[in-house]
Amino acid sequence: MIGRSLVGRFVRSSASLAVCGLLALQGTEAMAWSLEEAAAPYEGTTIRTVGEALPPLEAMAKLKSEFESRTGITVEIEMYEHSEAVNKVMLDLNSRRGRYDFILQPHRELGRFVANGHLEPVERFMNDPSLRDPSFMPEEQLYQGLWHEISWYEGQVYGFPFTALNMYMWYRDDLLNDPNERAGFKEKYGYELKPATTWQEYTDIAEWFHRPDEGFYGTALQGKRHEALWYEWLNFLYSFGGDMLETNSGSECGPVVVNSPEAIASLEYYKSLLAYSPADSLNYTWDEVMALMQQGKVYQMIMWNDATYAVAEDHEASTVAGKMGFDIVPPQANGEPVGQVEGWTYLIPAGSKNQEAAYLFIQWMMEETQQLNQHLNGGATARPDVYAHPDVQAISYSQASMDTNAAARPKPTIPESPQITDILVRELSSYLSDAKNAKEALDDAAVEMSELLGDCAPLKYPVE
Amino acid sequence: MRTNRIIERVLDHGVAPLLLVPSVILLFVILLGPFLYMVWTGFTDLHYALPNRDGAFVGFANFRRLMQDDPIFWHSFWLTMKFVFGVVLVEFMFGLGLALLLFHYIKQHRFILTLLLVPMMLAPIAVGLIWKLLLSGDFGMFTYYLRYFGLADQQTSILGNPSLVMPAIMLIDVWQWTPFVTLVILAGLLSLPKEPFEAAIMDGARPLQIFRDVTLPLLRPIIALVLLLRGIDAFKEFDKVFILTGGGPGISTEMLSIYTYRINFRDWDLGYGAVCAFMVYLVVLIMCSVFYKAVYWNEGRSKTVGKAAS
Amino acid sequence: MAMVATLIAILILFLTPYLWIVMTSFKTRLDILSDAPLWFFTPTSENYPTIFIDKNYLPLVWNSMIVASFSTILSLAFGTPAAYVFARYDFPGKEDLFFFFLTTRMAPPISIVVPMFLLFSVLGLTDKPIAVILAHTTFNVSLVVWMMRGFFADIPREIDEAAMMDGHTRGGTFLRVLLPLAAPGLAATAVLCFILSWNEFLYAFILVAFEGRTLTVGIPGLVTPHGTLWGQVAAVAVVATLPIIFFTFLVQKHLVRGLTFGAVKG
Amino acid sequence: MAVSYNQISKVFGDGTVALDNLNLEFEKGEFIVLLGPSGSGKTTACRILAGLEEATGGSVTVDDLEVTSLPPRERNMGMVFQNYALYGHKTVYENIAYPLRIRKIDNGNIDSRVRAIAKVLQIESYLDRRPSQLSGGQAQRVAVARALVWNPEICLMDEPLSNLDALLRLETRTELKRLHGDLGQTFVFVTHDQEEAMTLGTRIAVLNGGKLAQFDTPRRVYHEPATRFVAEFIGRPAMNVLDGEVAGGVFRSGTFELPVTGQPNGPVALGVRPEQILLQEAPTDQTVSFDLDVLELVEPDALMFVKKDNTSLVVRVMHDTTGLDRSSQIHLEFPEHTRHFFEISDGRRRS
Repeated sequence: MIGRSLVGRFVRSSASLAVCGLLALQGTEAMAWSLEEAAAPYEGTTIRTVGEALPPLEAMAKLKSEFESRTGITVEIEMYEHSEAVNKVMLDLNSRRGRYDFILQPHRELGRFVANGHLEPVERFMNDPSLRDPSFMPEEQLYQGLWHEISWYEGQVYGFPFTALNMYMWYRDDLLNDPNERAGFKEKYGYELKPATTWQEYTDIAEWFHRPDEGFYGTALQGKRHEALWYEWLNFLYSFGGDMLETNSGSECGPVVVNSPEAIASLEYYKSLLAYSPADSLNYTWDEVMALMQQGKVYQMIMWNDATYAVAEDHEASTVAGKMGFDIVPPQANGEPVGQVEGWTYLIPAGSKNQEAAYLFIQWMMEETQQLNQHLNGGATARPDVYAHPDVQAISYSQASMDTNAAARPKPTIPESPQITDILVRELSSYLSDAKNAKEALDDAAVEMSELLGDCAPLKYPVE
Repeated sequence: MRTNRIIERVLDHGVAPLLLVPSVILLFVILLGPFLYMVWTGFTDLHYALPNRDGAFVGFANFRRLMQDDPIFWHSFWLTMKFVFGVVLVEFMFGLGLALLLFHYIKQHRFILTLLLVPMMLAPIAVGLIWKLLLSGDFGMFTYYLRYFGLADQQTSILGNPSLVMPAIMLIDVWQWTPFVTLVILAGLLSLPKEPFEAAIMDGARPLQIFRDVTLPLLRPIIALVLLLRGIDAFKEFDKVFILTGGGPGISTEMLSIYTYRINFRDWDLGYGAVCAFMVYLVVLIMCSVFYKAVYWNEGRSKTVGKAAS
Repeated sequence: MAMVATLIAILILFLTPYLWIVMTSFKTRLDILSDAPLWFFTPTSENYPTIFIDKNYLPLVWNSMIVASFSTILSLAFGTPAAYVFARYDFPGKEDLFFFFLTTRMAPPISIVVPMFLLFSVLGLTDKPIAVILAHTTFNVSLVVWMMRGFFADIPREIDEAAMMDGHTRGGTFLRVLLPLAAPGLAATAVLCFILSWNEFLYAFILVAFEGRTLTVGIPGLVTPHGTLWGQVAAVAVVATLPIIFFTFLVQKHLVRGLTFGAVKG
Repeated sequence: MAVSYNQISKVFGDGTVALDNLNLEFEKGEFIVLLGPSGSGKTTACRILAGLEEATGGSVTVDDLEVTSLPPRERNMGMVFQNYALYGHKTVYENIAYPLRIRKIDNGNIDSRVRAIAKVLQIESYLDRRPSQLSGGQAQRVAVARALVWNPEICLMDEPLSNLDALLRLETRTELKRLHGDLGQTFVFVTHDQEEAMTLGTRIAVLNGGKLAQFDTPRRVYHEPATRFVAEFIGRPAMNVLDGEVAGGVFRSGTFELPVTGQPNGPVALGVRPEQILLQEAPTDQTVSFDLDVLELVEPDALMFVKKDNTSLVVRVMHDTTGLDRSSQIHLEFPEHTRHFFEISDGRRRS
């Protein structure tokens, strides 16, 4: 379980690194590589992309003018709300009209695209010395686990991470350090108030701070029937030692384990937190819990890195800016940390007529300067060197985010994975609204998942 | 010029039904074409997400799955039926009452009507968001006053409670569409002839009897029409529910449109989605046909098309 | 008096949510998210420029205008001749065809929209406003036919004949004489078509390109993982209703008469 | 011949026969009245001439040109409708000007012609009004003005006076007559009112059941009705027609007996107009005695409804009727030249 995350990948990456290194050394023309020269054949073309309307994409929209002026390639960016962006791409790819030259998509969609031949592997461009910037070395410059999780499928590389999103624990640092709270907490629970390192502590802290009569809550769950619920629960599932499928990589199919005793325990524990969460929790997604945190109404929650800035740093929008603390979610029982990550990735559709120009732009965007700019504007880079930058280190949540990235756990990216998500969201929501108990809900989900996936995914925990 | 003359000749000689041709062609190409494609898709395994599902013919497999192996569809089906009958009934009763009330004041205060129509002018998607804000448990104005007047306790979450959420969605629909029903019924009331009412008064009928024996029967065709239009649109209700609950909690608001949306736009199982959609279409069509024939409002209208007598 | 009071009460009930939205559009984020509803607050006008200038939503208003206007015009252009035929001529299967027009409203848009997208792809029309204009036209044509039939039926036949005696062709009679006479009905029908097209989401979203996004398509973009931008949502909702309210005020005189669908006179 | 219906038939879609083999010819400049009860086909005949209705058989020619299938606008005819059919959204001026505008006459010309016709019809002061602001009579004049303004060869009028009140109807009738005299156009006028027909028409075509019963001058239609139907339809009160039998120079109907000359023995119907019956002070050998049943005074005339057993007659006299009351004995004379004889079988006039 532990070993599968990073080590295996490192070996594969090293191999391709060697190939690329050879290429880089091949001749003088590679040494003399310049963006202007590489882009010369594509001058005057227009490349179009589509993604979710969020700060990183807005940052890209501001950055692109430099690329445009250097290359003569025009970049058009379409920004949509999350599910709109996914739907637009699905329709475009399936009608094979090639409107988009590169796309920005959540990595859970990857399997669908690859399996239906909608994507162009980027290896071809990476191996083309006229396109490949010798200084661009993803094998060294990116978090390898993240890169493989987000942009690889069945050993093929299809792109690079656009944002490396992850979830970690948010808490009110000001209250944590309040002497009265600390004294009271210690008196009641017999240990010092600190960021939770176990789920028992997490519950104790939530209980301690839960004061609904004052409009203040111990935590806030994202309980609406929405992807947010699934993402949030995954943190608990992984930490309790469970998983959805028993596989070694996201592109594999394997036995269904979503109804394991660990999974059931994690779900029951998750629901127990409803007692310390506002009454409206079953109506929340990331949107509402963030608003609550901004208003200073919640002590702690598990939340996304790309939302952190607006709560922790943005004094305009947040009443708790500068008062927040962050840490990785409580680890598994064996002490091994675990991280729930989700990425949006750059991909190049097979139907695009301007793949080379698109690659050049993506490659340019992956440069440290651009990555830093994007990251500081609300992005979530996959480059450790950007994280190491002093400006980034100064941000209060950088350490938690880096820790989580390092503990990234792969999740299914097979073609059926969005459907699996949909099934689980429905069943989790049914459990939260008392329509089923935890075992029933997860058993039902497991059966449906197994039927959906077929022979490769038998039930590991049979349903009687 | 030449073709103009030909068209004129055609029109002059009573083949004017040809004027129907453009609209029929439009409907056939833009709507019927895709509709037939959708029906065809229902017999295939077309799936945009899974590999090797390129639309091979599978016969009635999708239909079988729908009929025998999809409890959620049937849950959605009955939920939608309840929703349609519920909202149409309530909107009709409210709308009729409001129309009767407005009837006496409309002449002087036409602007009242325009104001009343505001909910109907809002985009359904905006309505969904607006009510999400109003019903929010933390900063929702509506919830606040419910609690303030003791109608709900601190723990009540309207959209998070499986037994409250559906009535809430129905109320929102009633809020949005009662004005439309009012408007149409009011229009009907204003165009009624005066004589039958005067005759009924002379016959000694009391107001309630007049309403029952004269107003309602005379309004029958327009009531039928408004029920028909609202019924059809209520069946397609999507935007509001999608924004408000996304079908949850659990599957307590998973209406047919939401379910079909998931099949089509989340799972991209177009073959099965087509069958679901076709089923919905069939049910609406049958219900409307039966209703249409039962009320038979075309009987009255064909009179206007009678021949000019000599 | 009690009646007037009831009426006013109902009106207030119906309008409060809208009023709240108007107020919300002038509130800061913190005011919007306050614990108790704030009826008195220091208004801010920042939501409007933020959404329409900074976020560049102004072109979306224009796109909506284009789509709604053209689809309304087209619906009327296709629908009124058909309505005229239904009002004036008899032919076998007439009432069935009439019902067919209504059935076009019954097809679930969620499943029609994908084949329609493919159709427009084949025709090379996707991403052009014409695609969504045509789509809106198809579902509004039925409404036009159903409403306008009653209107034409209300006009005495002698008017047609007088016009023809005056020297018009049948087409001329329809265009120059009947349409102007049916203007109130036309106005009411147009308002309804406009509202439906203006507010439509699904077709507009699937069929139109990013550059041609309508205002409704822009609304979900304000529900971000960083929080719903309530002030901006409210500003968009307010701006989106203004043209319709204006339009409705213009034709309010005709609206009531216009909506009888000619059904009562029969 | 200027205008001619040749064997025109019209059967509607529902099987109703509106016209059955109609033949009718008349000259330009005439004032032709199509007269008949409802359902007689008179309106259909007019509309077929207008081109608003297409005949199912036969042809229509104008000036030897076949127009049967020409659309209305190519026939050079104007029309006044029973309900006037004015365009509610245009002013009176524009209503009248409309046919000229369609014919693309220049504005100055339009103005002078509209004002000219408005002067003739005395509606100059209403030109700026809307049709809804006009009285019935005014609207009617506007409709006539619209039909005539562009000087069509033939002006068709479909019961144009029937929506006017009685007094106005008389006035307008006179005016139409004058108008026809002044303009000299061909008028074709549809009515069910025999009095209008008699006063207006240069010739009257009486239709019955889709067939032409008689086509002649008012005078001859009145004095020599071609059929019993025409006889009964023309004249008010209607002609008295008694079904009876001639035997030996005596006409008998019930107990009513009247010596007749020149009629063969056999069944026959005898018709006498109420106004042509003479009232005598005392019985003579020329008179028949009746009982007075009802007396109606229509000053200066009097209508007497008289009975003799089962035989009832109406008599119209200008006598002073004072002193008469119910059950008075009345002595009536039926002068020879006022008697009409019709076949019982088909109603045709016996010459």
